[in-house]
Amino acid sequence: MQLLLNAIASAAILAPAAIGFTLIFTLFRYTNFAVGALMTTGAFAAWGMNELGLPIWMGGVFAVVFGAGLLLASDRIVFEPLRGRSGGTLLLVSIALSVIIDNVIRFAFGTQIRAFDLPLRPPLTFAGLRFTPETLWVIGISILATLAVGALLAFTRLGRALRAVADNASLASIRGLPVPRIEAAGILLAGALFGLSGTLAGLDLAIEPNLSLALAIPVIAAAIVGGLGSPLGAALGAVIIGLAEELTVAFISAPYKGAVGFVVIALVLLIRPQGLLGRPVERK
Amino acid sequence: MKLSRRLFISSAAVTLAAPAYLRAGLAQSAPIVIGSMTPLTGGGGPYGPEKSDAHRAVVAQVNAQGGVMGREVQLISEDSETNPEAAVRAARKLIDADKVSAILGTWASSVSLGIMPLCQEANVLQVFSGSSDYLPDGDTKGLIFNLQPLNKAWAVALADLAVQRGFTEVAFAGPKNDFAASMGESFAASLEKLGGSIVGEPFYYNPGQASYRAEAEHLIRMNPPAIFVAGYVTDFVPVYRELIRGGFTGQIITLSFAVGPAFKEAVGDAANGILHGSPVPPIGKDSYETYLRLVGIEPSGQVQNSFGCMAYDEMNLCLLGMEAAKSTDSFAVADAIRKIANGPGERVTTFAEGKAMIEAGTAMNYDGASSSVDFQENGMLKSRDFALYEVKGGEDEIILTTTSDATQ
Amino acid sequence: MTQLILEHLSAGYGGADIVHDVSLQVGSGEIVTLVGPNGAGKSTLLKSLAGVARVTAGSLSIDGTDLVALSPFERATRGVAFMPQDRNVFRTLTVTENLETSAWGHDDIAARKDEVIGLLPTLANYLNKAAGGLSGGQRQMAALGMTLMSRPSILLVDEPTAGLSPNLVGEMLDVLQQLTRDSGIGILIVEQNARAALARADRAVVLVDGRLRRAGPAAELAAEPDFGALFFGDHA
Amino acid sequence: MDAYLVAILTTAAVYVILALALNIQFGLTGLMNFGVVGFYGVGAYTSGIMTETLGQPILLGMLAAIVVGGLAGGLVSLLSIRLSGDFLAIVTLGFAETMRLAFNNEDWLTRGPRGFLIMTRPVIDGLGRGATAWFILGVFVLAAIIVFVVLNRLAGSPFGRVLRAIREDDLVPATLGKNVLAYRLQAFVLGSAAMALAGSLYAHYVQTITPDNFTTQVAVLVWMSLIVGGAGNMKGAVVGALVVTAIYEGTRFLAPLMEFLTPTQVSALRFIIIGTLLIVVVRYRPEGLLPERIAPRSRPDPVPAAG
Repeated sequence: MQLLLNAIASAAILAPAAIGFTLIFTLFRYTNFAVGALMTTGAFAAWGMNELGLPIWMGGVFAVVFGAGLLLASDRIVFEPLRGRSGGTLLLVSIALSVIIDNVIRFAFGTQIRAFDLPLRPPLTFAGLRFTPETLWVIGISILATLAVGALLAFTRLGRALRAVADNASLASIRGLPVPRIEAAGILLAGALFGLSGTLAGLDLAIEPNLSLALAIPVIAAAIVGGLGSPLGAALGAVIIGLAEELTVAFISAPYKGAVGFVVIALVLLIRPQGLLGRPVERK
Repeated sequence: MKLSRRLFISSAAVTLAAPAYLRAGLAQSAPIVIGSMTPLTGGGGPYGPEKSDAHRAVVAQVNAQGGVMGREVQLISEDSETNPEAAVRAARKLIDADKVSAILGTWASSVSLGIMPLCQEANVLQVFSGSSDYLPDGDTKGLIFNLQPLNKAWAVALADLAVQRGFTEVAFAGPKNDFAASMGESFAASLEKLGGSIVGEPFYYNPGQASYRAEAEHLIRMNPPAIFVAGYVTDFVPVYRELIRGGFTGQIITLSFAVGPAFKEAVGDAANGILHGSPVPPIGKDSYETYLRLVGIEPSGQVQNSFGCMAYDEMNLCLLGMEAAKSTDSFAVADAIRKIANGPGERVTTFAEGKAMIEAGTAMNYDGASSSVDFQENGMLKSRDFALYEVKGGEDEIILTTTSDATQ
Repeated sequence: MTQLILEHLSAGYGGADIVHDVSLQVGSGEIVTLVGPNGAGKSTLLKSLAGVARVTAGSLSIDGTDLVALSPFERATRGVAFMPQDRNVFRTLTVTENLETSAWGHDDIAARKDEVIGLLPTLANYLNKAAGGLSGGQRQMAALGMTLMSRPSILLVDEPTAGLSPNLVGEMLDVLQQLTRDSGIGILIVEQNARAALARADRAVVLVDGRLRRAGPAAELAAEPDFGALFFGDHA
Repeated sequence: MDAYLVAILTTAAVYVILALALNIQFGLTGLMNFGVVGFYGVGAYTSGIMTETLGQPILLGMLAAIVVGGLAGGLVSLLSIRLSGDFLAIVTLGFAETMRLAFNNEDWLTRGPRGFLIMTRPVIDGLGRGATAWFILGVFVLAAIIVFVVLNRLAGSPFGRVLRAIREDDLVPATLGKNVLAYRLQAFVLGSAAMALAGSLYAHYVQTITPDNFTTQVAVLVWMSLIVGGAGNMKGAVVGALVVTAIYEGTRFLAPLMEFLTPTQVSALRFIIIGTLLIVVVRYRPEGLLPERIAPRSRPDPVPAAG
């Protein structure tokens, strides 16, 4: 049972970013590998504010806004001119972008490890389960974010428009939808989710610029398992990845935990490419 | 085709021109070129800068006092990226392009071992800090000096500490890298010698992870009375956090460089109770404090820059060796270093004092900022004083110091 | 009485022009059928009016406002609606959502939806189904409903009956005719089933090799003896 | 100074072989293989195990590396049945990372993180340091030329034309009765065998290999060489590898020119420059320095490139 709670706690960190990743994929049909670096930037942004004395949640808000702006800027500068290109080329460019962002952080902040000034407290226990207030906060915020995005997509005009553009961008433009503006809204939303996930990861880990690859793999695995057609599927995918990693360490062998994300991706893509909740998505 | 040929030639020209410009412009007679290779990125990132800063400070000081043999010392700094593949390429540049006489400051044992064949082949001196027990195996020409005791010596001290505090059953955990691997073996061996034993199997985890919850859970489930975690600060902080958050109440034992100021700031007063030890700079010793002030740090009675002080000694020894040997030939310098370090002779703590001794023709014994600096035949430290601490009220409180003699 | 006016219009997809020097008008309340052999450029002409293909020469305006410079979604806001032949619904959205999304920027979405359901009553019984799951006929009806959500004055319809069973073809064309009668919309339709289309059209335009060959009242053209030859491209 | 150039050209030769191998897979056949480092590592360790643990001569080590690399390529190519583009890229990247973990954790075979000391070198004994370096460079350049000639002739042959057709659109060749999977398999096996050869050469040159030698960063540099050089053109791959090596090594000399930056910042700046260069090249010169000289894409069956 503790394993399940731990899996959910890890999933809670990955879920928002996985949803954002799927949003980007459904809108532009490419896998953005820089998600890890964007999360790290979110963590540093939140830490920066926290360092100035602001409480962590305000740092988190700043990270969300900063993440949104950064993704929009990176889309305009790097990905916009390459719109027509194949998924593979865009993946390569996103890896290069990830290297750049990491090193800009290293240039600005150096390589020392950082952390929020958060008192480290022993856990509370409840029905044999051990958890700390932070874990509750992380799970709570993550569920809130997932539901909020779900509600936005399902019930609001913008949500419908986003799903429409994701489904068929040319039809959307014929039907009078301002596709460029809707795409921008989608990017801002995804960037905000990356910033949020970055802040949540900062609560857990030492904040340092070497995390990007380690963060990117489970997020992409969660998105693919959840089904690249459906953003909400990504949240479910995150729980599955979290559980798979917990079980690997407990029963198989800890040093191979890094491979779990990849094995899961390979299995899903080979057996059920549309993942759990997704619909077959035709790709470039 | 035309464009690419022009681009290739111009970029090759840049590669050729740069070092020549460096050599001609700087000094009347050729300067003494020293390579400083420290981990500025990758796993060792948090520790590299203090080493390269120490090198730069010493070189600046020596040049201000007339350099070595009247020649200016030129320092070329490279990033080892805590990765042997990148380190080998950087070392090639230092050796073949910059023609360095020595490469100082490597930190990760995999890097020091990685560039060793290259340095041995080019007869380039290596002075570094590393603790893997495999380091001496790579040297066949007596051209390496290591300012840090090997894991064997380290493990003996920590095993003493554990047993003295009543922990005979200790679990071991660490990242899957060469440092932790050899530390795990030595710690298990020395614990057995003292009648204790490792709880379960030494537990290795994958460094650089998105979360360490699962690893901590594994350790908590074993519920050992104490755990020795041999991690770098980048993985020790999250693992420690998850252990506390997971409700582990046993004793945590680790290495001092994992619980420096950055760790205490990150974890706050939950750091109290941690037992840690390592070959440590003699707090309060004059040479250690001179080093700290040289790099602009006010001594605070705490363990500070435990790697920076070793880099300080690396550079002093190298330059004093050259001054004494009156040459930059590695073998002559190495012999000189052995005499300077092991003595017997007048105690000296800085390059200036040493230089005065050389001019006066009297023998000297260099007493460094990081340790008394006495080397064995294979370039490893003879003995090193260890300090063992307990974190109380956010401060490192000294419990005992032992001198662990690696030669037994 | 809105008028969509084309004068000497040429268009293509960026390469060589496919449509050359076409002039015609489509007024509200009338159905104009565009017929001609396959590859005559019928769809290209229609798409150029919608902004999906590129107008390379001539002018295109509705009630005086020039459309050539406007993007598809700007043209949609000027009252020109285009129904593509296929992939004309958002498969992952429900029919209701398809309709609501097609009225972007208007605040009386609910009223418009009722209006459209009034015009196309069959929509009512599969409003909550995902558009991807509909049958051919239902999907075309939903697509038509989506185009009507922006209350267009001119409707450009690209082969609405493609892939439909024969009886559904008549039904769809009747609905279109009904629309022109009830809500005064002008419809320009490209249709393979020429005979069925002409039967319901007011005027017809024949396009061969991208050029306007004949134009005139639908009944008159249908009656012409060599109409079949004309239509199948073996020039008279 | 020339010793440094010899060393850099030797490393460049290894990257030339890797870029050529990737070119037959991606350049010609359109297979997005991001697992370059996996095959490179397999070759290095296989060769090391053959010569050190089993005491075989170096040529046998190289041969074993090529065979094992080819086998691994065959297996991984099965993935390309269902996957293409960025999905194949992620899965092959996963293959490389998993191999790195295997190297790191299978201490019994690869001595894990401690590093694998390799004494045998591709050289005749008794030469001085300088001569050995030149000798090794000679061996590496010879290997690179052999790989170039073999792959270049293949690229110009009917086999190469089918691969290019598969890249353009795998339906056309399929309808012409070409077994697309078999061709993809051959392209993958050929490429990974060459990568394994590069790994074997590198291992015996560097003399100590650790799992950290085979990180994704190496794959990024190889991909960059191909994109900068010109995907689809064998000469392009060669020039690309040389240019990227020149830039990767050249930026090392920036440090003394920027005294005001700390070493950490200089190192960070180097990677920013390298990353930016890749994006700029992909955007403004996607066909690379030496574009593939075939008829424009519109023609289904491209005329064989002069290559």
